[in-house]
Amino acid sequence: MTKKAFIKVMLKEEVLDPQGKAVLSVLKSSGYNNVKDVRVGKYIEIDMEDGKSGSLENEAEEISEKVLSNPLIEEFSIEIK
Amino acid sequence: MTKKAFIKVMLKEEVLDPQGKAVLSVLKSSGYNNVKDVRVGKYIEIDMEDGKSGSLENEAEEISEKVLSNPLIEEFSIEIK
Amino acid sequence: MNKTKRSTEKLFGLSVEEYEKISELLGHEPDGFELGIFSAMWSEHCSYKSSKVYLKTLPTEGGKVLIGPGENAGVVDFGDGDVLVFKMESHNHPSFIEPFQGSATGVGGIMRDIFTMGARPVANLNSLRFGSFSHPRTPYYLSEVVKGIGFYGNCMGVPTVGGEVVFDECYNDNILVNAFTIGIAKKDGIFLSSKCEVGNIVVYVGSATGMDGIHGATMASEEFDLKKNKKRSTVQVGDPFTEKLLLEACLEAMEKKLIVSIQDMGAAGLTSSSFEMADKSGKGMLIDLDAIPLRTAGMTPVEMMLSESQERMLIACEKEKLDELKAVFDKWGLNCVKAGEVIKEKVIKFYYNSKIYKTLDVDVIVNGPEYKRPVKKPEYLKEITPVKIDNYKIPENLNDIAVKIITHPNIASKRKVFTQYDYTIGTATVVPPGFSAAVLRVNGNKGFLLNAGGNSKYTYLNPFTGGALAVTECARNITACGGYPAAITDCLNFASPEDPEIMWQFASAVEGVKSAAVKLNTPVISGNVSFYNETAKKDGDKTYVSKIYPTPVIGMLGFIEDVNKALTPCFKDEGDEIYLLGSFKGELGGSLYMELAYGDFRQKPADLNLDYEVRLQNCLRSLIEKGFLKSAADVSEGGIFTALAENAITNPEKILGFAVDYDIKAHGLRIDEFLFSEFEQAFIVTMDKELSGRRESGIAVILKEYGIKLEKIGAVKKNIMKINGIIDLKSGKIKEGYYSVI
Amino acid sequence: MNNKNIKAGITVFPGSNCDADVYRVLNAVFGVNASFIWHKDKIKDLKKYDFIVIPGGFSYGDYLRSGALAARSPIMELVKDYAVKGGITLGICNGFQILLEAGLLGGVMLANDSLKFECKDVYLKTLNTDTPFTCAVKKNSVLKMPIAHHDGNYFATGSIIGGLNKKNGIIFKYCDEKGQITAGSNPNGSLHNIAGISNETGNVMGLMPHPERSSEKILGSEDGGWIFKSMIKYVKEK
Ligand SMILES: Nc1ncnc2c1ncn2[C@@H]1O[C@H](COP(=O)(O)OP(=O)(O)O)[C@@H](O)[C@H]1O
Ligand SMILES: [Mg+2]
Repeated sequence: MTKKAFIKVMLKEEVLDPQGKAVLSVLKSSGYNNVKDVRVGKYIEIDMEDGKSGSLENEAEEISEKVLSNPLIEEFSIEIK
Repeated sequence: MTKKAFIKVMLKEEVLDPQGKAVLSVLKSSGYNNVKDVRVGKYIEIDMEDGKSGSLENEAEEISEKVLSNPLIEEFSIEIK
Repeated sequence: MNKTKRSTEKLFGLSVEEYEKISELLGHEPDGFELGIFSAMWSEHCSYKSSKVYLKTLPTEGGKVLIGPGENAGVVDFGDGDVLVFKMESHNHPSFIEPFQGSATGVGGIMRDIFTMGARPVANLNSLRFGSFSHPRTPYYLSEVVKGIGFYGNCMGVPTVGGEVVFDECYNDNILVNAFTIGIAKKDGIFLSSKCEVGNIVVYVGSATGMDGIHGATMASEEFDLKKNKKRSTVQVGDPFTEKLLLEACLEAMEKKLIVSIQDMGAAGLTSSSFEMADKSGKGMLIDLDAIPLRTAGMTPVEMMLSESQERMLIACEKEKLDELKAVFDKWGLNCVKAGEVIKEKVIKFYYNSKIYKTLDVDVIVNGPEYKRPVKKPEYLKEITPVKIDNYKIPENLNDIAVKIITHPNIASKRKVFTQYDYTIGTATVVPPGFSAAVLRVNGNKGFLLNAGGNSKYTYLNPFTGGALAVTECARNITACGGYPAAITDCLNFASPEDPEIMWQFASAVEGVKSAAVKLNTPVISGNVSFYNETAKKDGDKTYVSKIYPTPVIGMLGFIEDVNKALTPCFKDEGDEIYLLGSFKGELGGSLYMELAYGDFRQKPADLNLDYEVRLQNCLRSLIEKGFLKSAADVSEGGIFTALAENAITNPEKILGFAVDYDIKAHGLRIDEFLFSEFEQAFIVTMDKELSGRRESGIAVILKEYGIKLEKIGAVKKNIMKINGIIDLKSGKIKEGYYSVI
Repeated sequence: MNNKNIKAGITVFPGSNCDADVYRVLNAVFGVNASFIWHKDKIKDLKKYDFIVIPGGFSYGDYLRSGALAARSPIMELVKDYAVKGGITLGICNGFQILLEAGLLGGVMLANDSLKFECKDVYLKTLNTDTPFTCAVKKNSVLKMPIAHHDGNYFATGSIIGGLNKKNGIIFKYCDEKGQITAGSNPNGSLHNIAGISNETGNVMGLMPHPERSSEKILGSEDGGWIFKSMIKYVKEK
């Protein structure tokens, strides 16, 4: 059966997010003054075939940790549907 | 009151996703053979001050459409918490 | 079908007459598939139906030209067994719709044209036109287009070494993105699309086919599901990473002699590549649509045929070599599938669902209409007369105007643009962007020069002069570096050819290009025509059509034997003497000065003397080759003031200035005519003070030989800019302004 | 220069694009016997090479994060093994990013603070001339080299920086023409103006600017050549 893993990768809070900053300044200069902060991350959808039960979660975890994110600066969260 | 808008921006289904394709090929060659497809999008968190009630949703919608996404190739979804 | 009811949309952009012609040729009304193919192949873009008669008049042979127009790109002999392959192409409309992807895929497309020929791309240029600098959308277009170009070229590892960025109101609704690529190949390693042999396997390589770029055609087709459309996108998305792999795979397969013939899939993708390959080879093909790798399941045959998905190629290979070919593409992780066969009969037979789906005659499809459309001299040209300068009072403060000119977005440095392009990759860039022509070395000290540009305002004011000027201006830039202009490619951007006045502009501009190309002996080896650069607009109740100025853009290649002898236009040392080489007319028609000082540039620009131009450039080159000069620069937009100021502030090591005194009375000029008249047939050159003493001997001989005048006008100084006691500015300030506008 | 007895390996990933430049410069300018190592080459180890260069480019299109996907490719296991055993390994630009992502060097590369690709000449102050990559460079000298990258904004935690400082692992910093390390001379926002660092044992270096594009006078600078000359000198004297 095919399942979907949804993985969100965001920069850690203490890491400066230049892209977020740039978006923020664009928004402010466009008059969206109530916008206080912007953070930009990645959203990854993976279609996976479910082999043995339970293994899918582990695998998504492993992929997220080893490939999709850089633990030095990023953190991730996974949802499987 | 400050609220958070979470915006997911993904390429439309039929648009080529070069990033997803490259990640897929690396995952496969790393032995994750049950991975069938990968799509990479953006995830944006916005801190907003809530002015008049209701306006926040509209504003997030407007920002997503005009600034955060390119309606020609991308679609977005919003969650407000 | 009821003819009167047939909407233009239904006709896929074909005219009623064309539709009827097609019905006649087929013997029946075309179905959706046929109509799709015809609409693509008979489109202006693919068939050149309005421009062909004029393009035929261009000089395409001579000099070092090996292959002229007709292939994916032209080929020039570079000696020592090497050839250079280049072309320029427009991607205007896609870039207006989606500037990042549009410009990126424009760059990707032109590079494919080059490596299809067997050449490794070694440099890119681009010519960009945006709306007025103060237009609210301009910053968006500028930043996205530049990002897109950099994204694709940088990832491919091809340096982007030059180009131009121009802002003008006339591009508010139609930006222009023209991309140029040059590649290098072995003389015996050139691949063509015309070499298919009966029995060859037709192979599809590269990315899968998706819904990208399927525009009006399928919109109007019965087969198109409008509800599905919401989710769909027809924008072509570029994947430079895949193209880099495609480049390496193709060159490897070529090196291993696994390819007989090859054609990239550009506009009208599979349709034009298959029909053109078949046509040029005088053969036919079987095409198995079931074999085409699809990104989107369930695409219909016509969608497959019209898709403009990027990073794909069609190859003909010998049967026995198919496996080896597959192995190469497999190494690079790319699709490589057998999609058909070359046959003798000049038809294309399409298979779909394992059955013959359609058979189309190659000649019928390929030999589209050819028009000599009506021409009419534009009304507005009646008002364009030479400047009557006495009607214009000299402004109080010419210093202010000088500053306005040097900080005008069309003059000011484009550094913030070209630093977003990798221009040093390839270890070949000897003179980087930011001067005039780019100089690249190939092996040892041998090199070539590149330049691209054109002036649409002048073309609008005098289409013939504008066309000629685009060529001479590129040549001036190349000659001023010490190079020999060798060949050109042209990208002709115009509004609708169905408007006789536009067609007149086109005809005259091509005539101008032709005249200059003939005189300068720079044959046209490739090019592109982009029509319909116009948009219907509504302003309140009024509707009007916003049209671009006629914009012929030239890309020029020049040669230089020793890149160490290449000259840059910037001043070198304090104390050097400044001279004016050539003639000076001082006509202000069309100049930026007229626009900024009087709000009126609609006057006739000075005529060009092409015979004089050739002598002047040859004279300059001789002086450079003999080592007499330390810098040389042409007098282009912004006039002599701008040329002097740029020469003073673009030296990478120091800030220089100048003190110039010119006897304007003796030359019968007004001071503003001297300062700001543009595109003079003259160069500003500098010489070492000591050296100029030897004028009597070497220099005088050369001047006499070509009949060219050389006048001393001043000296290089430190940090001051003075002209005739009227212009008095500080170099530091000017430099700051020059580099901070864009 | 004849250094034919020195063997250099240049890794090639899908999307590498400075490989040919490094190859040409090592062979044609410095006379080294340099050859390519394709990422899928079936080899056991890299022992036969005197040094390895991971060249710049856009490996795997730099998709996801620059260098991330290449760092996970099998050849990097061999590079890690080589480096851990003391093999001289230089990563240039994208090669630097790959070394970071592979964990051979500490820290990460963020997008330039301009959020733009930046191509221009920069000046580098050499802080440590006691490494295989700088042993021929004169102390405190200022080198001119071009950068060409989108993600050169070096970032690391305090403990990583502390470690680098302790081991003299910060080899190059961006500076002005006169050697002053100023904010104005930082082209990408990198932490402490860092342009090049090494690992604890000093045998692995990552460098953002391109020495291969500045090893010949005709290209405007020969300063990058000092990096290769150092590596050659080091190998010869070893
Ligand atoms: N303005 C022009 N001047 C010279 N040659 C041209 C011009 N426009 C098109 N051509 C030539 O016509 C041929 C077809 O052009 P085009 O359809 O743009 O090629 P492609 O399909 O390879 O992109 C090419 O050989 C091109 O160089
Ligand atoms: Mg082509």
